[in-house]
Amino acid sequence: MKIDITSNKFNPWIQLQTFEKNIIALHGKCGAVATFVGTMRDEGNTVQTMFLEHYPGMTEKYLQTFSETALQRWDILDTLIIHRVGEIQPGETIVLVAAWAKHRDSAFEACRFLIDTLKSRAPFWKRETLNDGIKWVEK
Amino acid sequence: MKIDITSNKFNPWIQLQTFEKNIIALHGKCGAVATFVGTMRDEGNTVQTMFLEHYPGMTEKYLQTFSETALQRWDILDTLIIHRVGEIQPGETIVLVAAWAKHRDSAFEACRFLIDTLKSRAPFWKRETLNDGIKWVEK
Amino acid sequence: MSIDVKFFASLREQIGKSDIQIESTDSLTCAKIWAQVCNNAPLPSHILMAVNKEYAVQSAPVQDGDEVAFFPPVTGG
Amino acid sequence: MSIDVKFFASLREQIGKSDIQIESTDSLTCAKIWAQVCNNAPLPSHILMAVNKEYAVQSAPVQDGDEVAFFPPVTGG
Repeated sequence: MKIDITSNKFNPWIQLQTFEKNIIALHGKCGAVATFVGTMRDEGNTVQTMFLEHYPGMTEKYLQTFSETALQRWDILDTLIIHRVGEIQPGETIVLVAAWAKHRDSAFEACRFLIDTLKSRAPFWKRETLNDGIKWVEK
Repeated sequence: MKIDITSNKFNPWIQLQTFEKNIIALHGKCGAVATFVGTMRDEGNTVQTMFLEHYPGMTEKYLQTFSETALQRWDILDTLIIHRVGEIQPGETIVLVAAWAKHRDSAFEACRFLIDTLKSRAPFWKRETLNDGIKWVEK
Repeated sequence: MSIDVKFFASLREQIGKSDIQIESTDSLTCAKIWAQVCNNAPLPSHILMAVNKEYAVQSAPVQDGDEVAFFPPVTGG
Repeated sequence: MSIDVKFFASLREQIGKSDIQIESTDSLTCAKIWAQVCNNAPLPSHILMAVNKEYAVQSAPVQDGDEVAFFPPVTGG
């Protein structure tokens, strides 16, 4: 189980490769991996950059809780969540979520649960820098 | 849209990285990617290796049809399916399925549809080499 | 007419052949082809069929030059 | 007692502060803290609260030394 909130740009596929290489416990045990990657779209010229704020301490705590809940609720082997904070450019990865399991149902359901609860409950806020000013993204 | 049936060992995360780098149409357009990776588990010493047979021509045709159906049914931008055939060792990747979309619902649903229809309809057959002989996997 | 008949996976091993060419003057269906190739043995209900690489039912008509395949339930992914 | 009050995102910008220390001799709840900090302005229904980094409701009691946060709906992922 890994949770990372980072202000550094990251490539989700390299992160997944590294994670799998390092987690010996997954080797041979895992039959199914479901992943979700969220990316900042390029809305032409309207949105120039985005800023992601979070609540240090609370965000980590909730991502941890979501991961523990997933590990209790589904027959999964491991989870990974990486989320960007700070300034971010169009095309860059915002979030990576992954669940390793023996079978595909648990992998899909746990992965979906993680991204859905992250989006509805984890304290992150997006602020867009538009051509004509700054605007907080509203739900 | 890419479909690949290959007898070569592949790393799913490297394939995803390469695919995304090459498909310029996805850059900035994609907000959500859902992927599924199926791996051969290591069942201790019971299963030594696996052999994957397919129906050349028919398998490709059906994977193509599933991908086209997904692209029609959901608001997705692109799909990728890679499936191993031939001799395969425990821990190796059997299948990779991915769907790129603007939003996460379509990405998840299309990805799930692709792996579910692949598993139920695509003509592939698994044969296991066990300690005490050879056995075709049965549904 | 001439039909190319194929078998896959465990069925291929049971039949002992992957490919058989059959000739016939009758009108044919998948079921009739199975009967002709397997000496009138009943067609097991779990066996799947394809005509020209499209899934087909037992009663599907088969034309001269068609490729007909029989195989067990699929187990990919 | 002494409470550490935090604001995030658009709310932080509206309030103009990210962190306020308040002192009180009364028993406190999230709602009372909001009223005290925001000069009795009503607490907007969409605003979320946390006590010691756990989501809380308006009526949640607050103890000496607690950290209370107010923030708009979350938009991560």
